[in-house]
Amino acid sequence: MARIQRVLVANRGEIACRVIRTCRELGLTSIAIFSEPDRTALHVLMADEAYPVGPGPSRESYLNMERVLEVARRARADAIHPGYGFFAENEEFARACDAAGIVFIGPLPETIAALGDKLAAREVATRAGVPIVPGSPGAVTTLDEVKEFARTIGYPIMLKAAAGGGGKGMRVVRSDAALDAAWDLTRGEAKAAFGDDRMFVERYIERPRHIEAQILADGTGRVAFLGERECSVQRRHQKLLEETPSPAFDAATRKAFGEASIRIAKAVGYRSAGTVEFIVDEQNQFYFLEVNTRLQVEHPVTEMVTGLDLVAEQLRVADGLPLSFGDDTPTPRGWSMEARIIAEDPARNFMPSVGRIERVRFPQGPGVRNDAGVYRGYEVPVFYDSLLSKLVVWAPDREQCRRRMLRALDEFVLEGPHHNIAFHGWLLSHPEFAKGNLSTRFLEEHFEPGVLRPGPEASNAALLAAALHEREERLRVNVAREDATNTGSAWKWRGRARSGR
Amino acid sequence: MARIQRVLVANRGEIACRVIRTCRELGLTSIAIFSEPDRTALHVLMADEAYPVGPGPSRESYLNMERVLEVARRARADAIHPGYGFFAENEEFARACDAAGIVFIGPLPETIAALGDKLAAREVATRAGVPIVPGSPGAVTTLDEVKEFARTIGYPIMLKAAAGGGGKGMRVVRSDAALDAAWDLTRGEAKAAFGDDRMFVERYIERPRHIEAQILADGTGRVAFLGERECSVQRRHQKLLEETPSPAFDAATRKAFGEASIRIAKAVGYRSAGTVEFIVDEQNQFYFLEVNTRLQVEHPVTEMVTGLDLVAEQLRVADGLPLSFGDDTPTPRGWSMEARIIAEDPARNFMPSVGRIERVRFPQGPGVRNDAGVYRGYEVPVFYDSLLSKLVVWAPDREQCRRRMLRALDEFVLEGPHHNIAFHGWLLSHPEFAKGNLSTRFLEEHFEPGVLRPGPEASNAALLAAALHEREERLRVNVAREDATNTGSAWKWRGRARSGR
Amino acid sequence: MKFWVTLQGREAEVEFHTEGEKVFLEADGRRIEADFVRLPDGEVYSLLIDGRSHVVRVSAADEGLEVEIRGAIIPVEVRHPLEKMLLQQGGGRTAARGETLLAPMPGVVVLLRVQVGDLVQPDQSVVVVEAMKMQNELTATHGGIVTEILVAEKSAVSTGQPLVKMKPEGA
Amino acid sequence: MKFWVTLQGREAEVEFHTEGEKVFLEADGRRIEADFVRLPDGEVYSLLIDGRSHVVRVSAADEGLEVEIRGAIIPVEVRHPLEKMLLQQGGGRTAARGETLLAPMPGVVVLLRVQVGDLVQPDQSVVVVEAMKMQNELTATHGGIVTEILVAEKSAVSTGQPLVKMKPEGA
Repeated sequence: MARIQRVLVANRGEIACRVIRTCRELGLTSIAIFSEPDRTALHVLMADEAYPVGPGPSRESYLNMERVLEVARRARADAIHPGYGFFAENEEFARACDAAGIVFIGPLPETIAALGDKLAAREVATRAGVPIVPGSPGAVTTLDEVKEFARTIGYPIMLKAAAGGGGKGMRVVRSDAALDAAWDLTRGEAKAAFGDDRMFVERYIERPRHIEAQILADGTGRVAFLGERECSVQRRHQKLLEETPSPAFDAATRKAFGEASIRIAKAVGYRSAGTVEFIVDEQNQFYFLEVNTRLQVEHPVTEMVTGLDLVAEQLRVADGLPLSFGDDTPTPRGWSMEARIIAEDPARNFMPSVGRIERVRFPQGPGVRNDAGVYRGYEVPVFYDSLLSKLVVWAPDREQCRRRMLRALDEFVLEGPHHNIAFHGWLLSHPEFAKGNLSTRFLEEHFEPGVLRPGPEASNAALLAAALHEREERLRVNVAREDATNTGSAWKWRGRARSGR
Repeated sequence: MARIQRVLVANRGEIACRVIRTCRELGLTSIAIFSEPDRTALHVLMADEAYPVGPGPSRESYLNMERVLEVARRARADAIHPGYGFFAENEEFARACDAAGIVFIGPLPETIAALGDKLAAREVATRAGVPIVPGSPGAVTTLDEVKEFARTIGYPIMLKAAAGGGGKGMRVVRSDAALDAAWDLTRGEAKAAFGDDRMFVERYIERPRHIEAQILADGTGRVAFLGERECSVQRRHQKLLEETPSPAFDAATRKAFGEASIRIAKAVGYRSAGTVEFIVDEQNQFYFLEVNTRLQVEHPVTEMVTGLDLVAEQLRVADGLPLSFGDDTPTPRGWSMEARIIAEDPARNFMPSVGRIERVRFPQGPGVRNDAGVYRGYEVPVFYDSLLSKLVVWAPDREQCRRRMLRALDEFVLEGPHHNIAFHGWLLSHPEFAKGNLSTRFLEEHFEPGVLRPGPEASNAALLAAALHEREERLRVNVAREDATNTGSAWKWRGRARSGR
Repeated sequence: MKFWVTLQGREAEVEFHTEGEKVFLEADGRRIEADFVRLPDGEVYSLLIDGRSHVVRVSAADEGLEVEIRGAIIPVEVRHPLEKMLLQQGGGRTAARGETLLAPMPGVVVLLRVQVGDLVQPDQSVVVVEAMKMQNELTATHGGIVTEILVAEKSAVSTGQPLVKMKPEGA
Repeated sequence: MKFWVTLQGREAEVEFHTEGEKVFLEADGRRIEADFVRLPDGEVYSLLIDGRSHVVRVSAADEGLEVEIRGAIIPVEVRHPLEKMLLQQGGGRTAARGETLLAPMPGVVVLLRVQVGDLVQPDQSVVVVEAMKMQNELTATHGGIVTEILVAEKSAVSTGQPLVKMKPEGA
């Protein structure tokens, strides 16, 4: 017997549409909120009800806590789904919901707080016996300390100014020999930059992978591990393409990885859906990074291989119900990838782009799922992030999945703002990607804008199209000119008629 | 080592797009053909190459065998995929392909011929020990013969004029008592109608279900059964909604059903994908009807639960390769339904509708697949069938699948021609459908156009929208009138200027 | 501004009040807050009625307007009270003006079910047209007495072509 | 009809021959059969070149035309041979006319990387603008000597607003 009946979705774009879909399937009333420029946004059109929350800037609308809660009360919402971003990991908002007698669909406020503090989270991991990137517990002051430490964790190591930041006062050291010089140099820089030459030492990972665990917990101690997601392909720490499973993991690693994630979740009495993020080195040793206490952008790839609806599970848990699958977690089947379709120009340093969606045709057919937040004619607003759509595909194995994604990208029509569809085409075709050789440095190592230039056939077609277009234009102009002449003569006639009076 | 490199798709609409997608994923060159009105059809835009085959009427283009084969030769196609309809079950075309040294992607011509003859097919089934609807082997001439027969197969029975057709000279009889009268009456009618009063007797099935088996055979005797599809919801023998598995079958029935289908396929040395159609009575006894020697419209539901690409398997077999899964046929997972989105008006006796697609937005999100043959602005031609798109959904069980389909239909925007989206909404919401109580008489028993009338909230919204629209129009008109006046005065001014000369 | 709206047999008076930016409606004496915006991708509006979200397409039809909502197409008539009065004196609407059955699509007439002088009931089948490989019963909306048959069996017809004319019974 | 088309540094002569209905092209001395149709759903064409199917969007840009194919946007210039001659006498194109860097989106100028008089290389970063929560390096296309800086750091800019003017080196 469900208690929740009316769900306010405190978000916008594709994730708001995503949550509304599940509400509809579960027979719940979905309530959207919208900022002024979002009046005709897709989530407003899809929801059962929709209410304004203020002007464009997030701070004045989607992040206006008083306003959002007031709308929730007025609309008699009995639960709020925060999506991701905005209030998704905001302890204060979660508490305010409780205070207002509205169910916050997510973890408990205390959990959000505990895991929001990175240092506290690392302690939780350590207590749970989950490795973190080896580093000096505190500041090191003498060269001998560093050498001692380097012996225990091995080279390469990273010297970091305790007061450092923004890449300053950091140096990678690959041998004892190099250490002496590096030590003085780095301390000098630190002193100069921050007036403080205390140093930290940390193991340096050359080519880290970013791999995360999807967990689902009912809040009564039952925690399910729904497989990992590899999110190594990033730019400026923004994920671009995600997949599950990870091509790096074998069964044994996956098992250890899953158990580690579950231990962390249990240690904090986790509730609802969450993601445990790890950094993984070239030897497939994984180190805990942090926990995201929300639904991830890339959650659909997990849904594709497990057949679960993660939002539906969140709603069940929020309703005090057990997970739909009880104790037998579905075994993932096949492979899934997600390409984030973003309004940006990869040829110009991935600069964000805005404007009207002039024409759009989403990929279809076998194994293809779209989660879009836009439609034809829609004007992408400047106030929010530039994710237009998520293209998700499934296939029995990675190679078929990769080819299917390429096919879907090929089929994807999106005109108006610049976008990264062709970029994804390059990425998926790259031999190192095909081999599964990924790291967070993939773009830095392999990408340069030139690779996006169309091939000879395409540019030849472009050349002819331009000529044919120009020809049609000139023919049209000639027609217009004739019309003009006709009107001209009509004029004379009228003139005559007048003077005839 | 694949032999096939260039595949001509001898079809149009959604199925042509469907085949082109798989060709692209397999790295094969796809070659489309198009009739004059289809120059801007989706399959032409999607294919790698496209060639004209003549005017609109199928006979002069898609069914113009010489022309199609000539194009295939000119385009150096090494294989032809017929899709469904057109040449899909045409023995002559299959032979012509062989003669031209082009691989026909489907069964052998002999198989098409053998199974195309309904009577021959029934004999194959009988020899393979697969039941067919019990009936008198030949004409019955005396009442006693009929009574004898009725005793063996039980009532109700159907009296059928041997020369009959079009429903004339047919009568259902439910008891010995009723038989005497019915016998004379029906023979009388037959005599009058056809001058021939010979009678057949057949077991009468009150509420038949239409259930079919998807099979896949590599031509070397290996035949896989990929589960059944229930296609009982029909109108004028046209399927409207299909699902797999069938809510009528238990594991035992399914096993027997699969084995029966495999026996038939093996009996004719079947190759490629095929469908064995059965009629199923209220006791879940299944009777063989016929074999469709082609890919079915509804094949995607099987793909959703098995994870297979049936077109890819067809191409493998055509290439002389074994099935991708060898001997371990994937076990179907979850439930899938397909709703055929058709340009017709359910409120006016399902009359076909044509016209321009003014606006279209396909459903998205979890568990949704679209296979469309149209796009915004496209003019639905009058020459071909009126299937616009196939909406396919997947979910872990039937009830979730049904709710997801309702959600997807709700989200489906399609403006221009009349369509049956609201009809599907009614169908999926019907309590008998929800219970899985289906038969080919479902519409006849439950549907009447009134059910499609929008509810009070929708019609109230429509009422207000009309008023608001009218208001805007009138305001616009007033503005226009003012402009008119301005031009008027501008005129006067010009007049003055002239007379001033 | 004030309108009379007729939809599915129901008739309602809708009055508009503007308060600065906002527009309020009064229908059947009930005050309704409605936010009405044209969408950028078609002849279609987003309508928020007391928060409930509807997407509605409004387009001109042979008789008055046609409103499409949730896949259903509903004919609607919107009139000024004045127009309405005139009409009632004039003896009412469509039915009174008589009906002409039009071909809804290109096809071939395979069967004429009526003759001149026949009385046709609403929703009665009048002509069978074959199109897209299907036989389609064309039914009368209002019906009436057949005054004219404009096509022969076996003849090809194009969309919108008049097939049969009817006048209201006793008109 | 005959055109000179310049695209990605490549220059080609395209001549048209019409034979009845059909149009043939001659490019680089090669004869090409091209079927060219406007699609009903946008400013876009379906182009069949010797059977190969392409969908190409052609739209007007600041300089000449912009062609979008397979997600790539390519600037193209199409001229009559005559226009071409005039241009060459005039000393060629854009670069010669000098470049003005425009804001590609609304945002805030966070850093000016150049001063008046600096020599800017092609693709060199000139200004950093923050928009959509990201810092974006605006780079010069042709570059040149900075003649004018039209915005200050921290100032808000709107789409298309001129930021920095450059003139060709030695022009």
